[in-house]
Amino acid sequence: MEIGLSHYLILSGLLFAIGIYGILTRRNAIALLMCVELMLNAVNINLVAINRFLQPDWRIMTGQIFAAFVIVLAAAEACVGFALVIAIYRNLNRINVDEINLLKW
Amino acid sequence: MTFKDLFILLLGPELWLTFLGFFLFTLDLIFPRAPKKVFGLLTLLAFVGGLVLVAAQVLSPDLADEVRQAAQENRLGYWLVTTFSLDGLATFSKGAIFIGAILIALVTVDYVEKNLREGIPEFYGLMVFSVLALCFMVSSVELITLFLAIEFASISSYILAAYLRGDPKSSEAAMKYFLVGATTTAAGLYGMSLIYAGTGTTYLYEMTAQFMPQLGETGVAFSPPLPVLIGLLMMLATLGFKVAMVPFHGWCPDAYEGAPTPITAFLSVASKIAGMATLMRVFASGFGPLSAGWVPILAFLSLVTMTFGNLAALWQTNVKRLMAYSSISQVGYLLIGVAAFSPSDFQTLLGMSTFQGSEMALPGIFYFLLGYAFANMGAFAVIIWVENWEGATDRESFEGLAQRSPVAAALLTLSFLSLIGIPPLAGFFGKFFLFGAALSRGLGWLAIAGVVNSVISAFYYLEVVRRMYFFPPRRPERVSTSLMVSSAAVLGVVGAFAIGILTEPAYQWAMAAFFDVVFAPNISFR
Amino acid sequence: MDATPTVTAIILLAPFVAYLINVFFGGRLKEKAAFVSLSLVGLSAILSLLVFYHVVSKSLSGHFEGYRGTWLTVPLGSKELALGYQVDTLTAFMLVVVTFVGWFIQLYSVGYMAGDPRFSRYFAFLSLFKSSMLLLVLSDNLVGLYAAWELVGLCSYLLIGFWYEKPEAARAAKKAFIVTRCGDAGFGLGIFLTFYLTGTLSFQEIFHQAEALTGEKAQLISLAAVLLFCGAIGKSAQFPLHIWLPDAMEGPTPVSALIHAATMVAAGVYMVGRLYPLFATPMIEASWSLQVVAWIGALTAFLAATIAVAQDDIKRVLAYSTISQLGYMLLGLGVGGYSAGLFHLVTHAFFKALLFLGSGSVIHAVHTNDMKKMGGLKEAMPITFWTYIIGMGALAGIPPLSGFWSKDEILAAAYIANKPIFIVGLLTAFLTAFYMTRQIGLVFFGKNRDPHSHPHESPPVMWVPLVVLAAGAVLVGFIGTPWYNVFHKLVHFEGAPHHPFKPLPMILSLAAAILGILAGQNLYITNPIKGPDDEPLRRRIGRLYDFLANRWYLDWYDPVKPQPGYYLTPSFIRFTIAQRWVDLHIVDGMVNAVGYLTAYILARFYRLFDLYVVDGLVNWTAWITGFIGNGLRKIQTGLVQHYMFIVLTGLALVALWTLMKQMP
Amino acid sequence: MGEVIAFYILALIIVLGALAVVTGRNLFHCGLSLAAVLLAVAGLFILNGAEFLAWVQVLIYVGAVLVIILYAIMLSENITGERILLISQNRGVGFAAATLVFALIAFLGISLSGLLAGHTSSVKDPVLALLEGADSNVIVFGTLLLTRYILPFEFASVFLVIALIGALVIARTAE
Repeated sequence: MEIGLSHYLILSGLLFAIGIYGILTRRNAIALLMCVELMLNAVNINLVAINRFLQPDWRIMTGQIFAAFVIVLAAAEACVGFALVIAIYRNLNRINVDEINLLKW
Repeated sequence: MTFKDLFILLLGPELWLTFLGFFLFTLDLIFPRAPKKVFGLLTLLAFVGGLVLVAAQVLSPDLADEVRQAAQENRLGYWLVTTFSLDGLATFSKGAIFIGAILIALVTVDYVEKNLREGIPEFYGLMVFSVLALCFMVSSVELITLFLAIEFASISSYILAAYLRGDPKSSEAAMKYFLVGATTTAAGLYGMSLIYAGTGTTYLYEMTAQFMPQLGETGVAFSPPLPVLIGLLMMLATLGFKVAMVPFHGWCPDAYEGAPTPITAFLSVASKIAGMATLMRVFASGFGPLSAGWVPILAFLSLVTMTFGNLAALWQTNVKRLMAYSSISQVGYLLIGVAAFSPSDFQTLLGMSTFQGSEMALPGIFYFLLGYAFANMGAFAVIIWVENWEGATDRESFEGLAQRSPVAAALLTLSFLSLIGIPPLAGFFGKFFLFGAALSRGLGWLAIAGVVNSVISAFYYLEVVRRMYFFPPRRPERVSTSLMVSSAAVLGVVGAFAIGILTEPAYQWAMAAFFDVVFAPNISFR
Repeated sequence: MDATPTVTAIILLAPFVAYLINVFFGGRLKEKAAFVSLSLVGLSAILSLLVFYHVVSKSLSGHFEGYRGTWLTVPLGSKELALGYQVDTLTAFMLVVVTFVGWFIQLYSVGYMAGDPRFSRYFAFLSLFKSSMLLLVLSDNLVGLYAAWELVGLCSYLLIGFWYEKPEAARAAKKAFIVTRCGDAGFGLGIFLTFYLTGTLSFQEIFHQAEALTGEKAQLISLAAVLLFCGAIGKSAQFPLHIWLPDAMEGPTPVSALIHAATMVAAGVYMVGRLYPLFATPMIEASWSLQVVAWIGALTAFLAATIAVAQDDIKRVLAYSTISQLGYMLLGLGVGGYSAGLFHLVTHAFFKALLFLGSGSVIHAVHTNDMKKMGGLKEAMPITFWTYIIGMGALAGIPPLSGFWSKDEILAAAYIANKPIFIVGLLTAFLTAFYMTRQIGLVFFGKNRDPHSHPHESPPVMWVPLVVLAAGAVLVGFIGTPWYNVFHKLVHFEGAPHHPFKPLPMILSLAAAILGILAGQNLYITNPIKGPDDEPLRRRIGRLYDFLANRWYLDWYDPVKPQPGYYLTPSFIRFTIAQRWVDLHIVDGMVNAVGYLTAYILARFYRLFDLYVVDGLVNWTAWITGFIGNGLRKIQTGLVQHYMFIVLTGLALVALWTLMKQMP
Repeated sequence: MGEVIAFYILALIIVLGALAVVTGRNLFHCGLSLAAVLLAVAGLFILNGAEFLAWVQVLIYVGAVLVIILYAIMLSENITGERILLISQNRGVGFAAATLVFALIAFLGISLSGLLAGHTSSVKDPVLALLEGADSNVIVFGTLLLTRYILPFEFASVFLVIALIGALVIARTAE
């Protein structure tokens, strides 16, 4: 038995789908942010695995670099996301996203 | 040319913006008591300077050759040029972005003084940096840079949208904007990973080079590799989110309504120009050879987008929110142009076949964008004009505006007429080019849908006009405003007129921009 | 048993004899009328089964064209008209459906109609209907078909208005008669045109001649097919003549099950299937008349399914469902899935009859048609519940129940021939599963919302047919599974393209059904409605729900604001009044005034036209546009997770579309 | 064989941890499960020869992002004054959408990964010359970042600064 690219693709797809499930079902904004992190990690798994399996020259690590930048993005997103959570809590006194709908229609 | 020269020439406007942005932050630290207007003027200076630098780049005759030359001699230069392109698409959209940003800066000053009590320098700084991010967005020809730029622009927009501290609507708008953005980002990144899997590179022009041989001599589109195509569609989530196309539009009306009005204008003008330019770069240039795979999808989404935007706008009572739906529908028209792309366009762009201007929609998109930017900015300037006085943007605030400020009412009417597409304003010719291209590409149904939608759109635009002219004013006093806001409104409308009257030169300029879209830095390092 | 003229005549005439007996001696027979009817129809059912067995075994063992024969010849001047029959596999299936399903429905009626003062009259009409329906399927020529066509229409009229004391019933009967007549006018024209083009009325001859036609006449034959199809539009209640069928539910429930679900309304589908070679000229792929059939079917299937979502009357839901499913069959025929469409006809007859009888059982128990006033019947009526679940599963397309196989076959054909129609079919499948789950949830789950009713299980004479039909609804599908499709072997069209089995449409249709059930379960079963006025769906989609509940404002027979018809109808009345006035004056000899009057009438008519038709149309269009806008606006619920859901499903659907396009 | 076992163990941790994140009732436990997922992903990186990236993952993600998350949880528990219990809603719809997406990706993963060609560049990249003789993951990573990806690298630094300033501006309390 051999672990191939498709194993990684399916694992990352599973992680991505779980993230989507969470994003659609959780009510707490912080929990939603965690689900976004799950989805971004799925992307990273993909990138690194593709880099390894499809690039014959190990020194061309485009996928790994890409993944590093995704981590940078995740850090920035988490930072801003929690700032927004705090701001919205201060203004509306709640952080459940299904209770936040002043703006509609 | 040394590396330093190359660096400065290539990244001139961006460096200037970075410098002024950080300067704004530090100025506040050094002189905490500096009058807030100074920051506004500095921002204006940043954007005007940026426009000048872009103009200099466009007008210097052999810059492109020099850049290419330098990149061949210099290793670092090579990497700069291969990630950051200075082609016509980039310079044209940077020009448009800066024009929009200047008008936005003009309307911001009063608004900020009225509505913000703290964090004003940061507000301006963030505006400067988000324009910087937009500039990077339209210039990057490499996926990593591209996605970083998109995220940079998005994140600074989230923050700006949340800026009305005491207003729950502002926080809510930013929250929704952020969550939808994060989801589409994740989907888009997943798509990029699939594209990377299918092509092995992150450079758009390398992908083009890979697909070109399969396109063949005849220009018949071929069936693209599936992972790449699916990845491209997932990337559409990110780009579609930026331009607010259906079904990635959910955030748009809420964010537009809740955000500070200048930021709404920013999102609907500057951000949209950059988003559309990037969408064209990725789809029409990077993945142009795969057009058979994505053209039907974009045609369909274009139809859905404009219809949704227009129909939903019919019921809006808040003018800011109405503008949100209106901007969604305008994206629908723009997408007609992308959907009217065909492989033969690609060959035209590469100079492989002769140009038939009437058939090609891509220059039309740029022309439309420019006209849209002017008209929309004119409208938003008047909206801020009224909002600063009335403190609200509901339809009732506009009733009887013709008596309270005839100039404002006239300017708003003209902007709306351009958005509907009444000659000789820019909106008409923009639609003319796009629908015409659709017709000649066998997308007659889409052109008809566009015309029907334009008719529907007249209802809600003219409803506002009707209220301005035929309703009694709610309060008798005149609505006055500062010179900055009114000049922004006048500039917007004059621009829409000028683009409309000078159709031919403007279109030529837009077309010239396009012969560089497929700019692959044809340099090989020796 | 061979289908000799005698045998077929007995099959045909036995119910007719029952009709005569019941009409003349019904007063004396009283309750025994049912036995007369049951035994004679039973005789015809047994004969039909034997014929069926014979035909099937013959055609399975080799090439078999079917039986043909002549009952009698009528001399018509120099020509003579041969009234004949034909029994091929399609007819054999129809025979079984009509007599076998019909027999059980009649048995059920014994319980359902017990105590009715016009008990024997009811059985008389039912027998007459059977006889006419059998004539319809047996005929080998357009004259017999047309005569039977009108006869079943008459029976339908009589049975819808069976309780004519009820004004609604009388009105519904009239509506059904008049509306279907609109389609029959086209049908008649189609027969004339066909006769003009081919010079014959016998099916075989017509097909034979039609193939040889060239030039203009070859074009006209498609027009003839479309005109004939108008008849099917009326009889099978397709858009825009679909409006009569829901009102027809005013008749007794067994009638709804037999006539307005299983047999007569399927006559339109049967007719298209019977005349398929005419529709398929010159080529099955290039025939525009089949395109018309497919699009009318698809449109109706979708339209009726959306309306069914917003109905509260248990039988009306089923009526709209029937319309929708008939549209499905025509869709299947239209996209070239000849055996698929007819297979669905057969399976549908079983499970829809089952559902109607089940609903009758429920109505019998709670004495109301309003689902909002029911609830919690699961415990009180276990047999009805479980059989209903089977019917519902078959209709929604849950494997391995019969509806799944036939619906899937239709979708597979549509997938290959016409992607937009496939999408419409998929949407309809989703809606079907949704409204059936809604119905189950409202009727059987939750708590009983009517404190005065004490529901109980129906008597055996009613539940035995339920069980038998449920068994049929489960089993009959297995004759048409993709792996071993006996039905296709028996009933197929030579020119129809044969395609290998494709898993994708099957997966998609199953996914649509499951999604629909999940959605319905979420809205109606997990959280039962709180009272008769509660409607979870209205809370979600607002005025769109009212739009659907008002049947898209499309009922032109009973128009309501803001339909064009609402403005049109009074103008017609005024027009006739004006005409009568003109008549009087002309009769009075004011000949000189004719010119003036004509001008006057024209002007007046034009003014009315402008006032009511044009304005009405403009208002309607503007109103509908604004209305849709208001509905679309409601997508922006303000809840960010809904936006993300739209993003993700939109993306997934786009990707799926691409996959479908790219995968060969 | 070792790799197979390691992969399956890590995959199991990832999937179970992720499921715990999206279904758990206690926000704090969800945060800890997320940490487990992130660490396991780092493990996968090592398995794929991306040692440096694994360290980045541990340091930035587990070290920084997760601390922010846990900090926010504590903070919001403080401000709401009670333990946050998580409730999910629309489970059926979420499940359907997730299944649809997963089916799509799995379809791509299974049937198309065989079609993916090995990556070869059509452009002769000068970075290859710089990488001659490089023997460790970190050296190559750093070289690439400062040559080929110099622009995104610099850009990312500005990006992080601005994100930080922005977050501070909207999160700080009113004066």
